[in-house]
Amino acid sequence: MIWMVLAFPLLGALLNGFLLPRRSKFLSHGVAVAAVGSAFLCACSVFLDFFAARRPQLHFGFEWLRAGKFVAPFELAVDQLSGLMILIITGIGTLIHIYAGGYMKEEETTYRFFAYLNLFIFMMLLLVLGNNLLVMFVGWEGVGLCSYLLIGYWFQEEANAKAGMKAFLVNRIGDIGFLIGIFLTFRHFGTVSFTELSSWINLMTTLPDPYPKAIFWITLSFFIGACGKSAQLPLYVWLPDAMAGPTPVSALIHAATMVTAGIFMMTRMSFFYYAAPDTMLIVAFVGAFTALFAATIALVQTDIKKVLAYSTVSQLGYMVLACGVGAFDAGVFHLLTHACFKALLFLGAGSVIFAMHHEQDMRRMGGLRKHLPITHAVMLIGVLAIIGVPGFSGFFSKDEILWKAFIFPTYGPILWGVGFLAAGCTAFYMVRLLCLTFYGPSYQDPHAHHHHHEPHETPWYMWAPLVILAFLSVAVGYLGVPDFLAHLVGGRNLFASYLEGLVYIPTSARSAWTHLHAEHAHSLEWGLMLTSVAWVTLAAGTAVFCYVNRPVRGIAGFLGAHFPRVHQLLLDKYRVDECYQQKIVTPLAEISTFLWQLFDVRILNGCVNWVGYLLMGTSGIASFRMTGSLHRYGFWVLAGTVGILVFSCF
Amino acid sequence: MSSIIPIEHSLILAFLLFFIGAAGVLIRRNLITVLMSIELMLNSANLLFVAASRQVGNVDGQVMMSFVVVIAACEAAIGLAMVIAIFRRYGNIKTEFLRALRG
Amino acid sequence: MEVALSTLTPIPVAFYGAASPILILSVAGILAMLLSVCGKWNRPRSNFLFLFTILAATLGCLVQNGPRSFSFFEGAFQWGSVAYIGSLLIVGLAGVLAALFYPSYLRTRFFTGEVIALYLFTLLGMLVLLSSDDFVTILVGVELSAMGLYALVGYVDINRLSLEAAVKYLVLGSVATAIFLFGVGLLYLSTGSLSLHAILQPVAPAMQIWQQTGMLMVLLGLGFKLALAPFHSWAPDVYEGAPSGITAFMATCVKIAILLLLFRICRFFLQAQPQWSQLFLYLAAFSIVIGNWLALVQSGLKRMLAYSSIAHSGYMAMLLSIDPHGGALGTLVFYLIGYSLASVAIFGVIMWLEEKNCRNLHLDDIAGLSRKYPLASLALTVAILSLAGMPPTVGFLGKFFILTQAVQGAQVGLVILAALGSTVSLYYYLRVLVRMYMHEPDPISLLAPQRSWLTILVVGTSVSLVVLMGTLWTQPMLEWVKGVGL
Amino acid sequence: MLLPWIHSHIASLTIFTPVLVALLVLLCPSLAIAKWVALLGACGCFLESVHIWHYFVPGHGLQFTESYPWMPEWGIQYFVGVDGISLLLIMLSTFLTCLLVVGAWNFEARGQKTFLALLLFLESGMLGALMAFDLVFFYVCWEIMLIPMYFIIGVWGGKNRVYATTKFVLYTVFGSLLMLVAAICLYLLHKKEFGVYSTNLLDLYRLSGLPASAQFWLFCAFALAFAIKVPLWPFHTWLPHAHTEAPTTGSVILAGVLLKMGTYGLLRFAIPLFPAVFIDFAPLLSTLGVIGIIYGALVAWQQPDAKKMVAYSSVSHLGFVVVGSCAVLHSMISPEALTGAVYQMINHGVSTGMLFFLVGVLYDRRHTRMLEDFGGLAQPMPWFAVLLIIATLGSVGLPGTGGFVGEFLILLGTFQSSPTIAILASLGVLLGAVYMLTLCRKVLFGPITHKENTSLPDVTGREALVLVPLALLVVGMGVFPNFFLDQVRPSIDHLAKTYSEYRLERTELPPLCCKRGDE
Repeated sequence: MIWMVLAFPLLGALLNGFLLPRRSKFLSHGVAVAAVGSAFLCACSVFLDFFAARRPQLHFGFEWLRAGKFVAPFELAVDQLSGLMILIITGIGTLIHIYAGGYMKEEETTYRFFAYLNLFIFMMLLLVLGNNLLVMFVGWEGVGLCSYLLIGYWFQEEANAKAGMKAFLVNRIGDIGFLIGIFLTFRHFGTVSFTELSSWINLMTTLPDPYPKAIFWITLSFFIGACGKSAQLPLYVWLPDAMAGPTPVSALIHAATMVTAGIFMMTRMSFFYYAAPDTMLIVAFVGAFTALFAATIALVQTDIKKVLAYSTVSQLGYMVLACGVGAFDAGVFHLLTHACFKALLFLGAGSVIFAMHHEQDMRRMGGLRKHLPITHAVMLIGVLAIIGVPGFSGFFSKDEILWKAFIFPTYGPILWGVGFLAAGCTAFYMVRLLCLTFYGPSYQDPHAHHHHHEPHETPWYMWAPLVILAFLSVAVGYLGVPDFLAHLVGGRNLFASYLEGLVYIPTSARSAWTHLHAEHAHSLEWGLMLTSVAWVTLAAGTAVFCYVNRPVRGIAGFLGAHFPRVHQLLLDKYRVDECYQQKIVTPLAEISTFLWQLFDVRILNGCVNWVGYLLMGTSGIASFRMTGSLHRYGFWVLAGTVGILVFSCF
Repeated sequence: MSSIIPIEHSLILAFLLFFIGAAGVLIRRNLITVLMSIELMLNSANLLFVAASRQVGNVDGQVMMSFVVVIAACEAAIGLAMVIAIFRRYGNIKTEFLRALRG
Repeated sequence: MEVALSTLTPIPVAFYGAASPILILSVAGILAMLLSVCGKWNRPRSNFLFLFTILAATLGCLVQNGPRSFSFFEGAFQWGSVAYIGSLLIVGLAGVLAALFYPSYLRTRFFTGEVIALYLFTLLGMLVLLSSDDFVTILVGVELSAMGLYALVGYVDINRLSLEAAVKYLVLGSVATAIFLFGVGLLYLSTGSLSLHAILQPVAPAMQIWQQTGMLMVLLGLGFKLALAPFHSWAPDVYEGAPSGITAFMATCVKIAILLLLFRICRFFLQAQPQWSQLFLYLAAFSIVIGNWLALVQSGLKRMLAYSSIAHSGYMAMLLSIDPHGGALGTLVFYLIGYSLASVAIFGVIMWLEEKNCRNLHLDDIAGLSRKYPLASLALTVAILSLAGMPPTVGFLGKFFILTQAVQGAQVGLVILAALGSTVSLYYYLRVLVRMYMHEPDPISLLAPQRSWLTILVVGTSVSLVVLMGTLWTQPMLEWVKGVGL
Repeated sequence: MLLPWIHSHIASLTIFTPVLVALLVLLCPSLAIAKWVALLGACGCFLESVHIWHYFVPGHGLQFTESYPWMPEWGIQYFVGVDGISLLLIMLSTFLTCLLVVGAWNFEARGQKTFLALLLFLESGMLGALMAFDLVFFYVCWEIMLIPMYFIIGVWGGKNRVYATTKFVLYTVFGSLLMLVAAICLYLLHKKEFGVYSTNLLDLYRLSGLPASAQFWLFCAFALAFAIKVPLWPFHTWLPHAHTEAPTTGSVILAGVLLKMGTYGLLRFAIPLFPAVFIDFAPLLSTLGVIGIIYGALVAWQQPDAKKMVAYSSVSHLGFVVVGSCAVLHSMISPEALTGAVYQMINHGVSTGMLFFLVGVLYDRRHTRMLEDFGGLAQPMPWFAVLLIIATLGSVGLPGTGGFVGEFLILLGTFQSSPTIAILASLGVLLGAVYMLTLCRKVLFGPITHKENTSLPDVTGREALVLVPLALLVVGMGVFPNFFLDQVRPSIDHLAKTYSEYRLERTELPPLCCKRGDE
């Protein structure tokens, strides 16, 4: 059954890519949806089997690669984590596939789109199911490839192609970290299989030093990989540009699934990370600051997808923060909720863009509520979910993370504070987005070629997925109600208990993580919760006050007037891209040109040729000295004789 | 029995003749003279043979000498034939004109 | 009186058998001269008929003699394996070359009876110098061949350069002869004998210096004939000026004769004065450098080949510098055979191309040759590659054996020099291929030569031999050389 | 019976089939027939190599050996055999040649017959060099390879072809003549130690008493020859010219097999013959390899000429192979790295060969290779785009393509011995992606800048016949590496573990009846 989960998307990809006739859009769409849908069904049954057994299940395929002492079987593992992930991937994947059919209606080459999309699903499944680092890495780079292809789907624009390339390369940097992690792991443990590694870690209690340097380096290099994939500082730069791809792609790959691979991977290897507190601290801080950093940029962006992109980066920051403070379950829970509401938001934005005929600038929108009632409703739910309004899923997951951060023994409050600020920003920019898009008067550009016909609601097969996602982004939250709330109704945090078997702290590292299970006064927890709720409300209120029924200029002018520098800086996204370009890419290009044109052609090649020229030149001169004079020849003969005589007699 | 000329003398003379001949070959620009100088070199060898045969006390050297004389004669014959041909071709017998082959 | 008569010993009958090749050649030479005087016999075809029959007869006698060793007149006539194989090769090659002359003969008034006579006398000289341990006979042989060559080079001024070449050759050659003779004289003075064996006898300490000087002068005089640097200066001019056929003759037969003679002499000399192996070490190194280096810029085909032949003399002289008692002689003969075959092929093609237009071939003349005459250029290619020592030709194996011998003789430095030298040489060999295959033929190219079956036969055979000896027939070849007793 | 005879002479048959077919091709009256003869010959040769692959028994040392005396009293013989190190390369050579004959099918130029004949002649040379276990015979084949390549580049090449081909030959011969001298020394040292002449490699492996200084110089000579062939930085300067000027077929075969001869020679000769010196040189070699990796990648990045870009990428890729074969970890080569190196040779042959062929496809259509003349080709030539992307991915070593397996194993093994080298080399992985994706982007994506590009015909059936198998191979080698590695692993491990006193036993002919898996 598990193999079917993998087989269907691959089959769909091959059919769409190579075998099927390419003209019929309906056919390609249908095949793609069918592939993912059936994969979803299989995934459900796999999950149910696992849930019934409650034991991780290993499925050995074949021995993929063996060289020397290195063995990498093609082996799949279904456990709490991968079981959940395949549900998310195939489930949300199905919805987005359905939606995409409508969104890509005008496209000529939908078969290409759906082939890529199915391939992505396959790779993602491989990533989450693989039971050793190598299989995971195959998926890891595979999804990178698909994202490259999909970002560059509209390859006729140079910019899209460049964006795709940027995504691939930045990810490759992370992948090198991942690779080095694998090498280190193999060097120190002689294996790359998760099951064996975890057992190794348990043995490590016997080691004198509970946190050997090796594990620090291993975890660090894997974290670099995570930074690449999950768009953390300093490697986040590719994600905003990745919005060049079609919106369903942004929803599926750059919000719901692929970008969370980093968190997934760290959770998979939580046993390692627990054993390396130093790395954990780095992880926590990177996560926290990414959250804030991206959120601040999102405050002023005007492109609706850009706002969502930065919000994704920020939310990923939360998840990484969660991993950093050792609350992997909270991280994964936020991953789950975020997958629902961010997919929802992106698809909603997609509908807006679709309705506005690919207009993405929010300043040209406004007052769409009456044109797009359903979209408006679901977007509203999504926004409430993400800003963490009590009762919505985001509330539970995000507060759990903030709480775990707060009780983190080292710098806990600081981490919490950063996350807290980020939460405020999130509330502000999401509400801003909502207001600018749906409320107030319409600011459509009258000169746009399509001003004469009104934006209209999307067809049913585009809004139906939205509704489902909206429902999920409310409901999912109740899986992970924090214990202290659950106790009120005599329940407990279902999600945490579900993950228990997976996220466990190796005995050697117990001492460092006692706080996770320590008892705290509920008052403190209540206090924090209420504070954040109040803070979110405040931020949201400000946003409403600023943007509802106000000309956009108002707030922009306000910021620009008082803090022009800051405003500009935020608009320029802190000029990170420019900095990279100018500090890294350009110098490299110059070096390369120098090496080629001067060093290679002139010096290396020159030396080789120079030998030849020397021989030829001197030979020419010498042969010119052969003047053809009888006497000169005679002189040489006699001189030679005499010389040799003298030379050999004395 | 009168005392014979010591070998060193004839040896030195032979060397002198040899180098005079060599110098002639190198310096003189007239083919005939060049040929004559070559004769001189060969004859220096002849002198050496004769003197040596006297010294070592057998006649092989003199036999050799007679052979060399013949050979020198042949050479002179061929050489002169060529000189004539050269004269027909170039109108004179100066070696400067023999510079077509070079390089 | 009767004392004198009694001392006259009758010539043993066996001598006539042993010396039959020489006798045949000499008689034939004289006959040819006489015939050429009376014009009605002096017809091209009859001349060639005569030549071929004579050569065939000589070969027959040679084979019949075989490598057995005779010695008459205290070694004045010394027949042995070296003499045998040398004469065999020389006469054989002479026949082959004559076959190459034949077509060009029909047009030019070349190869009149006198030329036949000169040709035969030159051969005679070579045979004589190969089959003697006595300086008198050696001198006669050397000079006989030299005289013949002087005349042959200049006899028919085929491209208005032959005469100059002949004069240069004559003058310089005579100088070398003088050196050689003077050396012999000194040897005779010191040892009191003109036989090679005398070298091995101890001499009076006062005479040591003369003996050594004599040996050196003899070696240098012969080194000149081999065109070893620094005595090479005549070679390019003469090779270029002489009619191609004669050039080929010099490049193959003369080289073989002189090398083998040097080898015989070295056997004695180096035994007496081992330290002089150094001499050839330097001469070889110098020739390899000079030959390959100067050939780089040559644009005349024959001139380039002349320089390359200087380099090849250098390679072969490497063998003289190491102990000549080992397998070196076999190696030398093997190399010589390969080299001669390649040269025959190259000069065959060159003569064929030159036939209609009497000028020396320039590299540009063969531009785009492969379009017009693919087979000819194929033959040229194989032969050139063999000279360059590229497998799968015999040239490579020859080089391999020589280098092996040299390494065995602990001359690694020289070997590396030779390796570098042959890398350089590849450049000018490749220039020929570049012209033939990679350049467009120029409109004013050669007049089309007419097909001649004889040339095709000869060139084809030698080329295929070059390849076969490099691959399948190596062993038989080596065994034959061994069987001859080298 | 015929089959047993074939079975017992399969090695020689494989070597000599192409050259005989080449003669046949030359004798063919018409071009049409000649093409088919050439194709049949190439395919026949491929089938023979498949026979070898099928009956090859992993871990049985040297198999399918044949030896005939060539020059007995000099100890020189014709001695061929197949072992795990060469097996994959043999398959690659025969396979590529088949494809190339198809690729050169409509090669409209003078003397196509000669071209095909030379191609087959070249194949014989390569196979001979790969199967030779006699030093002299190896050298003969090694030099023979040059001659056809010389003509292929020089006669059918670009406008600067004479310079390129002369440089190629002279540079290579310079190295190989020094190698010849070294080989002769080795040969005489064997005579000195055992009293008999022998150039049989198996005997030479047994040499123990080599003086250190001698080993040093001999290794230098051998290594230089191979380094020039690889080409290892800084001896690579002949490569860009040769590749750029050569016709497509020439570039493919050059990148596909000829360059591998260098690394193959390193594994077959330089390392096992002079282990002691190799240990001292390994750091130097791998450093040069790493420099080559990064240098090649950087230089390739800015190339305006697609073919030059691919050419420099070869410098980078073969750097990996060298690094992999020099990953010495206390007195043994890391078997992972060595496996990777051997595997990477094949990958590079396939993916780079494919890239060269694709560039050739472009060149046939537009008669230019400059990147700025292209752009947006994915629109008119979708299938071409697919193939180019597959080749690119194979060359950047994306998981699921052979390139990944090779590079991963090399880096993995190297990391165990020297992390610094491995990390620097993995930079090469990144840079590789940089230039290859740049190539893709500039050729395939973006707006169509030249209007003659709008109507370019897509890959034709004949081209597809060449490219699709290569594409399948690129993917297949990434998905089922063990299928290839199982055959060769024992030999590689044997070399890796025991290279310091390497022995290779010639085993009896594998029984004809037994299929793989029976033993």
